[in-house]
Amino acid sequence: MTLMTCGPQAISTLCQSYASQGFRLQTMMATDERRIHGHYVLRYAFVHDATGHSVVLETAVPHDSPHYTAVTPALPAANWYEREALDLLGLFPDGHPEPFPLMLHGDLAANANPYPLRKEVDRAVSLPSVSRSLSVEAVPDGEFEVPVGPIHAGVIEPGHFRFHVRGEDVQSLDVTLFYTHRGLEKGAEGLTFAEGLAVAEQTCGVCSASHGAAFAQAVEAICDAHIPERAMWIRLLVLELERLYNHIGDVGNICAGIGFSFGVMQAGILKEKLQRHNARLTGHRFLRNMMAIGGVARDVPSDLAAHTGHVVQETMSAFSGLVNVLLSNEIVCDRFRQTGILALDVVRQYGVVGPAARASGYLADARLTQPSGAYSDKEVQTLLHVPTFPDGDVMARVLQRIEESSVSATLIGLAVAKLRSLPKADGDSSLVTPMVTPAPYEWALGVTESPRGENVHFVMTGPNGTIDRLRIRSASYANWPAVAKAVPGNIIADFPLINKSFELCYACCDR
Amino acid sequence: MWSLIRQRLTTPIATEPLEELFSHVATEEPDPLLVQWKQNIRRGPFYGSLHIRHVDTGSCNACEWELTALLNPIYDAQRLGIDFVASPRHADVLVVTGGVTRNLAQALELTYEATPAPKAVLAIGACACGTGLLGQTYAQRGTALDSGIPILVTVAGCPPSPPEILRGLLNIMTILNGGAATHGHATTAI
Amino acid sequence: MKAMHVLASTLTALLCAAITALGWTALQGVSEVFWTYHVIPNSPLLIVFRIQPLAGLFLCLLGVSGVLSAIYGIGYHNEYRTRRYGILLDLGILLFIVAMAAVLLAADVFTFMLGWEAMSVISFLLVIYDHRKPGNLQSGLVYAIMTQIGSAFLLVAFLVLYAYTRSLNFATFAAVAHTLPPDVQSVIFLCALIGFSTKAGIMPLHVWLPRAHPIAPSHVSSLMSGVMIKTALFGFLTVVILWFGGGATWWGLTVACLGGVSAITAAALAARATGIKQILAYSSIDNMGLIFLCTGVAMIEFSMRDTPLAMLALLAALWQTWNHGLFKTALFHGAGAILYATHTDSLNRLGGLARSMPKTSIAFSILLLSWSASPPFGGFSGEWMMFTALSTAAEHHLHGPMGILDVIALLALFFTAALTAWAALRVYGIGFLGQPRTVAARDAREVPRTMRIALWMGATLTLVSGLAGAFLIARLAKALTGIAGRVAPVPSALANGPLSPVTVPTAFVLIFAATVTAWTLIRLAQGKTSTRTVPTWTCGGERTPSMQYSGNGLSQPLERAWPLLATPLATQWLYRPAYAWVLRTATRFRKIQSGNVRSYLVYLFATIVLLLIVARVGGGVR
Amino acid sequence: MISVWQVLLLMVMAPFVQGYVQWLKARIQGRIGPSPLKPWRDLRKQLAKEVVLSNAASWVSRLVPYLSLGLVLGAAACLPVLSGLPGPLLGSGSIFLFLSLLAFSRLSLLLLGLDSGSAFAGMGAGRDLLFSLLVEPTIFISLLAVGLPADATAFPGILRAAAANTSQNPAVASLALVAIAGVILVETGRLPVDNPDTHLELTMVHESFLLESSGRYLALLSFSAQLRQLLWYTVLFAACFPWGINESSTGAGFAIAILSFLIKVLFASSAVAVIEGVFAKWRVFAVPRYLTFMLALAVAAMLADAIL
Repeated sequence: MTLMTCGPQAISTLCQSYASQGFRLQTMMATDERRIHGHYVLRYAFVHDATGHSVVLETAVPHDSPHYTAVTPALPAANWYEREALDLLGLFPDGHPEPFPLMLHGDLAANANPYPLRKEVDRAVSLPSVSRSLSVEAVPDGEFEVPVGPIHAGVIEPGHFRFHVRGEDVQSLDVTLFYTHRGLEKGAEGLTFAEGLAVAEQTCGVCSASHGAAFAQAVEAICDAHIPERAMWIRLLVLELERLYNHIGDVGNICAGIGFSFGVMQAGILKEKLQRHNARLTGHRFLRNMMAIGGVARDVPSDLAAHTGHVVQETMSAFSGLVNVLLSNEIVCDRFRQTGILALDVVRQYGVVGPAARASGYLADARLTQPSGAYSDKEVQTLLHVPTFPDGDVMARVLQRIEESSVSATLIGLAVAKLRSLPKADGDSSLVTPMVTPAPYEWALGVTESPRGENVHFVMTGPNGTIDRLRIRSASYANWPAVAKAVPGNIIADFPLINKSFELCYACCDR
Repeated sequence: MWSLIRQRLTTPIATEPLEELFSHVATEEPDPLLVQWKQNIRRGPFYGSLHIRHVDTGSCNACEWELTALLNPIYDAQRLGIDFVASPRHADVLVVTGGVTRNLAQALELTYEATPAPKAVLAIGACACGTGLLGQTYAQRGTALDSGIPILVTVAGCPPSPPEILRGLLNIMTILNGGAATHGHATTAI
Repeated sequence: MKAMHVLASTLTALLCAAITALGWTALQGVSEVFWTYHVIPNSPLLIVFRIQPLAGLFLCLLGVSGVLSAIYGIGYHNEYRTRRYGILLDLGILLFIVAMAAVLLAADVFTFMLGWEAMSVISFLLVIYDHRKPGNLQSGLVYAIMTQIGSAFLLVAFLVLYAYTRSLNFATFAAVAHTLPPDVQSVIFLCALIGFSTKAGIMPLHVWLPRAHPIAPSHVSSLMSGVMIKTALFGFLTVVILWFGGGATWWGLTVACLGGVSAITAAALAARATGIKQILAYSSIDNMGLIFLCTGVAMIEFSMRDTPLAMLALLAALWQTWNHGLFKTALFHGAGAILYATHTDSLNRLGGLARSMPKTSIAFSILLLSWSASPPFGGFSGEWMMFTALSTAAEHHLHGPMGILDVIALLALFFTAALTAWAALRVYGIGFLGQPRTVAARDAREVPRTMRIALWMGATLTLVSGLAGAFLIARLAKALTGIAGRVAPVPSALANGPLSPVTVPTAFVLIFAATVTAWTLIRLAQGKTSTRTVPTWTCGGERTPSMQYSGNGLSQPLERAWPLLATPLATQWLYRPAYAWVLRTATRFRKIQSGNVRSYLVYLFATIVLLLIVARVGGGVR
Repeated sequence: MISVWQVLLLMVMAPFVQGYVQWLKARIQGRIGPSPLKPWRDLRKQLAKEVVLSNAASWVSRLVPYLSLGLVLGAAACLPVLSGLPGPLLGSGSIFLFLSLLAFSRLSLLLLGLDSGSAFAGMGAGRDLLFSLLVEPTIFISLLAVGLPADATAFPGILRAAAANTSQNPAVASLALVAIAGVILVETGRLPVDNPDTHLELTMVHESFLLESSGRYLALLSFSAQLRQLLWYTVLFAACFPWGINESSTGAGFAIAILSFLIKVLFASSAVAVIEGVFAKWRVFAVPRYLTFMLALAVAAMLADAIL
């Protein structure tokens, strides 16, 4: 990893030069380091997906005049990060094209916003309740807006979509998110790493394991610790199980978007069976409480591992039957093809990650580019044939998930074999490498590939082994802006399908 | 197409009996909730017809997945006449998940207002029940219990399992049928 | 000033009442000349009036529409009160009605053409009454040009007839026209078709109609759409049925095809236009199309000597003429009420009127239901009659080529009905329901009482003609028996259909009873359950007027699914090239184009005088 | 009198048919599913609930629930269900009156949807209008194709024509059958045209009009929809499967008529459930293509009349 420092006015140019070399903006961290250095710090993390090379560009933003040159005009991917830094820390991106509140809804005038992530502000500081001003935008004659959300029909997380339409054809789509912004990062400040791990796992209900692993990896990187081999493989097993149940559940959800009840119900059964097995394996249906700093919290005995392999095999054979039915149905294929095309340009521009990027022909997978733990194992790397599809439509994203599930199943098979061949754990303590208390104000990034794409956790230590700053960038955060770009040109009735084909999570985006 | 039709017509029933599902949750034998439900299925307007509207007030998506799981063939909440509906106007029960974030407080109020009486609110999950990991922050209240919306039944758990949620719904069905006041009724925990 | 204006309107109303009485008399089967006046002694230039059964229906329509418009005009006049020549509008309407009556009563060519031209000129002047609004003058000129082209063809038809019969008298034409050589008959037919269908708004000669009707003051639009375009039908029926007895089979075929195409195309255009008056104007074209379709079928049946079927089709055409005239008159009054209240008639700028002007809106909804052929209103009765005529014809010719034609005609009828329902729903659902989209719509208030009275009278009349349809059709049928020289009883097999005097009232009572019973039962069972009012559900967010579905939005699926249906084909393929040519020619005559209204009027009158002289001279030379 | 009984029979059965379809669909999906009585329970519950109206609602929202039920009942009175002889209550069963009443009820529903100004209802209205453009001609032409050879534009005549195989041609009957059945899927909002189980407002057609209705209004509207669904089945039976509908008014004949009607309804609703079980929903703009095909079939039936 390369670290570079520059002034707040030069950051834009520097970011632009890296972006033009093919680097992808991975995340941006804004931290209040006034107590240490007397200024705020912005860190733009870039990664080169072909080589895995990563760069962090750092700039200091003065405390008395918190302004810097916005990167967004040159690099649209930076949009939300910079608005978030404005909302939560009060750092002003000069020249930003949309300097509006992002996370804290309503008209929060600068004096009403205490900038909750600033260190002197209490975690439970009360903000004025949301009053959304009804700006009556003049829409062109004959056009109108269709508002959907935040409370959706069905069981969907909250987000507000506003379609500008003239009948069925969508002209443009505005997405308002961050309804479920819980203040998780502020909440994590001052907690111990173990407590922070629990918070990280609750970032997202359905990517708990990968968020937990990312957090743990970040802390382990700070402490320069290596986890035991058995724990490594258990982590891989859990992460791939998470991918599997998510992907199968997502295929079912996509079927719900087109009313194909067979797919919904069969995938529902498969997902339920996997989740029940999750509970058996980890004690939690969503694979929580499995990760630990420096290893894993529970062992997977070899009989349970063997059973896991069996369950996964069974699931995969049933799933392939479902896939056959799905892909041989003309209506289903007609609905999937040419719907919601995400162009490769947009993927590059917005730094899209995960299956969505790969289904548009852009290979970015943290397991390949920034592998850690068992993923760096040679055998895993040879088995890890991450597929890509060039079309970028719903069909591509469905096929992407289907193909990735079988890759996951293969990896699970490998992990099961490893767990059966490795020496048994000598009590749960042998699965954790003991940690030394790290120095304060050290930071590192932890990167995992969740079912939705790359999760990046930035952890900065505080005194006495506490967390000073946690910045979670989930795959959904990177991908949401791209959804809005895939919708215009489609008819409004296809939106649920397009949205489900991305199957992004709101909670881990909003935090 | 024909193979699909054949496959569909020969699909076995995957639904698990309620007794079996509840055996992990219920303490008593026989389960009073089930007994009550079976006895009163023909009586009371809410037996065999309970329509739910889900209001996410800032949960982490785990409760949502468990709610969705209620509709899969294994749990099949529809056999109890429980169903999710597309509009709050059609709903009897609001299911609240999450610790009521600042950004969603108004939406919760609007949804409650939009639902016709008699109605009840079921809070599921630790965040909504006030026992969440995070508690109150600048961005969320940390509980749905003091949000100004009367919560009738709470189901704890992070997230509660589908059978637990199902029991919460059955409980609400019973309370609604008992003509119990839907405002200010003492919160019952499952 | 106000008194003058009320007086003029009252006079008009009285005159119209007299016209209605005259028409009713004609429907008794009376046929006689009652007034003759020599313009120049011992010349063929006579003004001769005569009443006859066919005109009866049209006179009644003119009278009723006139009464409604006159009453309406009293209140509507406020809209124009600030104008200096406000009284001219009243006088114009009076003269317009007189001119139309003259057309309907004319018994010879001179009288007819005089009335026809007066009708055209006065209506042109009324159309451009609001000539200060940008674009209105151009639209008015399109009307003037088209109407003069039509008149020219009519003159040619009459001249040819004169050439062969040495008479200008309609009675002579009726006696000898069908003995003329077939080619001559065809020439006359084609000229009459072009001349009359221009006025009737049959495609592709309709272009003036959707331009002229929306810009005229609303009660003028009413009379034009409700009555004036029907006078063209009257003229056409006079020529082809009364004089030629239906003519050759291909005549009917041509008329039916033009009618069917007009009906579907115009209905599709009505379903996607955004101005209410423009929608109504397109709908007039589609209704005239349906009427011409039935007329065409009647002509075919006449030519095939199947008189009962022909009479049935003719009856259907006439019955729809009456119903369309009635509800369209009142609908334009309703559109005028919206203009009065909001100063806009664009669907995209309205909304919520059902709450701000409930009395107007309920009357309007009845008229819209009638327009969309919902039972038991007049429009439904008319459509049922057309369905009966066409399906009976289809059944009769099932095993022949004519049967296929009739099925196609039925398809045209159904498509038009569905598209009309679309248009009607759009007008009410977007214009009157939901929330106001603009400040103008939000501030709308009820219109003056006289306007509402006229609207409610129209609504009541259309309900009455729906409920009492069977009686009125029977009266019409009796009056028409014997026209074209043939006795033609209406087929008795239809007693169960629209000709059953009990069916529609029974349905009405039954549905009313079911509705009331449902209401009562629920009240009895549940008591008065509470009702609460909350904002419209927008998924937990706030609402802005921009979230209202727009008029364009509701018709967009049509445009996307059938782009061809929604393309103004005539404009694209006929008029635009023609216009380009005219423009190229006209640039050479730029000097005489001053852009002044008065000079245009002079041109117009000059044309008419010229045409009349041509008629006179042309008649004299032979 | 028998026509009153017919209407009552339809009213009692309509919710069951809906419930049965839901139940069978659930079985096909591999679950127990809701009780077939659920629609009745829903109605009972909704009648007892409060009415929540939109603040943009006008008199339309208050009138239409009752009116639309009245219109559907009126249409029901046009139909021969058990007996062809005494004549239906209304207009001797003219198909024009029947279809006009149903069209009016459709129109009133669309108005109800637009009344509250909900964008979802507007969307549904646009789609429904698009479909109805082809639905109405198709159903008319199919019924005429069956009826016209026997000189009938009313249901009793069509029934007689269908029953007397002498005047009817199997080609005509089967073409009309497919066309009518195809259109019924659209009119009753079934897959693959509309998904009755969806919660996604953006994809709805028919349900979107009811999104703003609650309490007794919702009950009335749902009941009308269920009744309309059964009416369409009955139309199909009258045109293509007249078996069992007799002209005698004896007890035995009556029993046979009821039994055969029940069996036919069972078959039709089972077919619907199976179709819903194996189909996904089409794109919105694929439906007009499908309907055009159905219209072509109806016209072909008419041509077969003319040629054969």
